[in-house]
Amino acid sequence: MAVAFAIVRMKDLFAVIMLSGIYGLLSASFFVAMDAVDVAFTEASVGAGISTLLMLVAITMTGRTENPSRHKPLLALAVVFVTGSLLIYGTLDMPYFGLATDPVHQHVAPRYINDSMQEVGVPNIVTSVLASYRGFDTFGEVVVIFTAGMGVLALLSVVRKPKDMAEIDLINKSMHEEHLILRIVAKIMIPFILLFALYVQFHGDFGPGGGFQAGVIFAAAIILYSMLFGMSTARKVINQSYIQLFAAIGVLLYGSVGVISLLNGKNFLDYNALSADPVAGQHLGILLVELGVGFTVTSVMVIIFFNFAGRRNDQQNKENNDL
Amino acid sequence: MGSLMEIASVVFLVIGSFLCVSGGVGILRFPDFYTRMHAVGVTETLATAMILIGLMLQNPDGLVLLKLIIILLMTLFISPTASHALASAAVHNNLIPELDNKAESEKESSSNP
Amino acid sequence: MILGLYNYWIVVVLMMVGFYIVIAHGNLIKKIVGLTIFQTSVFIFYISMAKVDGGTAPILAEGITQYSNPLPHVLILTAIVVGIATTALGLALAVRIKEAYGSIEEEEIQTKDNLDC
Amino acid sequence: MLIAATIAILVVMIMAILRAITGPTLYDRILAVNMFGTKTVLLISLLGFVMGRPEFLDIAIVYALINFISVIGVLHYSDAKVFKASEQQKK
Repeated sequence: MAVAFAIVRMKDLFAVIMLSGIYGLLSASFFVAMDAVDVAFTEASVGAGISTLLMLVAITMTGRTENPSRHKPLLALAVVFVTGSLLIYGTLDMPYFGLATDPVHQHVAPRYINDSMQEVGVPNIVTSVLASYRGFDTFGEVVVIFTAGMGVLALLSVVRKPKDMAEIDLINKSMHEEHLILRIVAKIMIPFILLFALYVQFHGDFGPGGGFQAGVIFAAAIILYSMLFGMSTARKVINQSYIQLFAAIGVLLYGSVGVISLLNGKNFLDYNALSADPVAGQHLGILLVELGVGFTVTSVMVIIFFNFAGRRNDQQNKENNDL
Repeated sequence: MGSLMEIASVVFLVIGSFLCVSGGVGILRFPDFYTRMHAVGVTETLATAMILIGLMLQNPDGLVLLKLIIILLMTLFISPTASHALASAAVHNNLIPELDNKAESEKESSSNP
Repeated sequence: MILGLYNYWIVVVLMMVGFYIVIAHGNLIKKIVGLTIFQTSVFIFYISMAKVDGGTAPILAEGITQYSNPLPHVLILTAIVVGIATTALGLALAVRIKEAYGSIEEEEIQTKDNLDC
Repeated sequence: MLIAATIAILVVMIMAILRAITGPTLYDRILAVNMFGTKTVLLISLLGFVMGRPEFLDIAIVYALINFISVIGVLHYSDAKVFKASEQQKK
């Protein structure tokens, strides 16, 4: 809580972003304490890692300090207090924290908890709800992520002239002499991270994990690589057009699983249609769908990062040329 | 045998917690960045190792043990590397350690010629 | 007994902090940070509703009968990833605004707009 | 005993937050965040044991990895000119 208050007071945006990183970590540990392991997993990789990095890249482009605001924040404070007290008044009718008899726990949750083992055959209820019971929602979310990735691409993509490339390579080479230890350790770590991402992807049925988390971790490994070895090297390894293709393939994979079940005479995304045995069909369906999610999330995260970093390099080169 | 393991685990946990707290005190009380980093960097690795070993002794079976070992190895790799990177970046960006005046003048005289 | 509602109060306080940042600060990046705080408070709201006393994480295992509610977890899980994607989009917009206007302070942008008109 | 260790780690986390809030230089803050991350790894593995479901160690592994990545990333981007200029202005 205190972190949030400190964020309000700070003018220095860098400090704000560091604190928001801590805030992410803190809320993730809160999620663990609240038994939401899958959520903690996601928040760990997203809130603490990727979002901090993205904000940092953004402020290197937009400048670090914040102007003091000229008008008095009294009005804003008043609005906040009124809304806050209304909300607190509203909570007086809410059920108490942690009671098993809350209305939330009466509606569909018992069915998920009791029947998902027979119907889906996956121990991790979160995964089975995510990919099977509420598969259509998740499809929507994946499409939203895809769209956001495309939006960033449209806003920030840079058309690179081949002449600049040699110059950038030169800069990178001189810079990387300094990062020797980091690079060696990263060389050791990156394969582990990729392997672990795959483990998370395919172990999502049994423990915390799944396509979303695996995608973010995979993307984090690629981001680490591109930070330490330079953007141009990373672009040589991972061609951006392939990544865009993969983002589309992920969504298509998800959608086509749904279409196949439609063609087999069942509802959209009804995995029972995929195989003669319903449980095997569910397994196959969840596997494919998570794979699609993983593809899309990885590629969208990488696209977002590449475009931010590419934009930034571009700006820096311009500044260098100006000097 | 079981009780021996438990005692060992408790001992490791106590040592680890103590080191953690001392690192925390260090990060709050020390005067400048480099000393703080020394406090944190030294205690952190050892404290993590101690607590993880303590946990390993609590539950010595297959997968859990393996994961704990993985975490331990990773922290042993990561923590010093991060400290190193942090320190080198700080030096690189001209963050000057707060030294005594005497020591500082000596350092300057030795580095200037 | 009213203390049993403390989780909601924490959520409300956090939410209001985020809200305050969004409406009272002019800097666009700061506004985005405020939005993420707001967002996280909503996540905490859902997750704390899902908590059942004595329950454990919703991964089926032998010998455990009481689980927390898995449904909010699913909703928030996807919401986090969508949240980062939209945050990235917002940051991208901020970067473009910086390039176009040379500033990310709301008031400066407005004065520039008024000059153009 | 596990609970005592958890409380110790929580105390240390609060100390790290204080340093991150007050920290005069940028690197103090990064250091505090790094330390906070390591402590979170420990906290989560301890919590897993306290709650009797030690299979949650996966999360701790992710934390260790992501913490590394974010520290490296922060350092990488804090080399930018914008920061250097403002740090020098402070002196």
